[in-house]
Amino acid sequence: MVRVEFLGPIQKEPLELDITNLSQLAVILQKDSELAQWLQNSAVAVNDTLVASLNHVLKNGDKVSLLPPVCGG
Amino acid sequence: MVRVEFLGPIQKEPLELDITNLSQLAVILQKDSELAQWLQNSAVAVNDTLVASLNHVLKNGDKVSLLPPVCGG
Amino acid sequence: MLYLYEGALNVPAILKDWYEQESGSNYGAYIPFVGTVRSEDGIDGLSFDIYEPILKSWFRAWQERAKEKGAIIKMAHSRGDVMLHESSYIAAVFSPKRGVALELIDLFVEDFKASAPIWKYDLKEGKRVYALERSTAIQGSGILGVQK
Amino acid sequence: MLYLYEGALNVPAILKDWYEQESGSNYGAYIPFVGTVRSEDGIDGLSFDIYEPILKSWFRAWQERAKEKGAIIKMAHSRGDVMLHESSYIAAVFSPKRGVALELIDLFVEDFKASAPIWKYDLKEGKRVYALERSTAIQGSGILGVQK
Repeated sequence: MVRVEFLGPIQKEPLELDITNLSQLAVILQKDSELAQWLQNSAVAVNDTLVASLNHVLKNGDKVSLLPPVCGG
Repeated sequence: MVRVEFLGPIQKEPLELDITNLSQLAVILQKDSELAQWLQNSAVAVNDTLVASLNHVLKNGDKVSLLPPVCGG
Repeated sequence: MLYLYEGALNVPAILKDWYEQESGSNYGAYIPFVGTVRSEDGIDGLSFDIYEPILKSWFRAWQERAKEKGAIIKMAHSRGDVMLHESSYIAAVFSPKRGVALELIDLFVEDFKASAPIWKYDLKEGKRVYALERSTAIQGSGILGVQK
Repeated sequence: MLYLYEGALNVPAILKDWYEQESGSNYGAYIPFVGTVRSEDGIDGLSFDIYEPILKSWFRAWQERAKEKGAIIKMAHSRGDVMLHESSYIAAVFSPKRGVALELIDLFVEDFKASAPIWKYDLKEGKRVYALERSTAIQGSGILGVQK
């Protein structure tokens, strides 16, 4: 299972999904209309490292995080 | 009379001179060999305002200051 | 040298601590940047969420970058609520020479604003409102939104 | 907002005073630059002469320049002797936004180094040696040396 967490202002509980890459995650999340805006503007981290490609392979126990636009300071 | 002051590291007592412009001052100071290096690298202020031209007219009571290279901080 | 606090920062104490920590390190320049909550748009304050694991790795990468120039970076940030005229952020560079310190503080603060995983909310009429319009999408954002 | 002290600066106290002076002024950014005496070339410390009338008018012109951008500048400097790892100089910018503050502190410190009428001496083996090779001739220097 892969755990998916939504950070900061995305008001959504974590998911536990049986997936093997980020493309599968995209297909699943795109069905949730409340997430539409966040998918467009959020970065994606796997095990706390930012990733830039949907080809990223996921294995059992991985954690995927969605990071919406930031504004520290 | 015009008072001429030497600031910072220039080890020289102030002068009181009867002059009416900076060109006259240049002629007088150039006769002092100890001042040679300082005349090349010092800025000149009249009554605490920097001046950029020897044509500057001096009147009785004016103060001329020589400012050698600076290094604050 | 990354310090996270609940609520507003005690700016004088932090600036003093950092100065004293490095007082024997032979750095010629110390440049802190202090960010304070301004009164604008009728807010009562700001509030912050932080995602610490990625903040730490982002900060570690900056420490390496600073080290290559003989410098170090320290940073403090608030979690939770920070009211008007209180401070939520301090970043500081120590370096042997001023040129490097001035350049680094500028680059660091710019990248902090664009990349550090911290989310800002306006506190307004008892509500906590995400400051979307002042926020920046992290580089590489949007890959999950691409339609196949 | 120009402060001259005999000997080393009490950096924590000055940074605290300035922060508290402007705590109600609604500035979003406070950037101090602190200059500390480094151990190099076997010096025991530095010593400074200041010509206050021209320093004051130079500083006043910078206050005007800062004011046009909605910012203010504060500056503290030592006269006389400042030993290794003590600090002799603090310049600080307060402004509503960080961009202006970062830009101004950089420009101000650069011009300070090139123009402020302050002379630096190395303290070495009991002597006070003018630091000519690290000093900068003020713009327009040399007019009295031109041979007719």
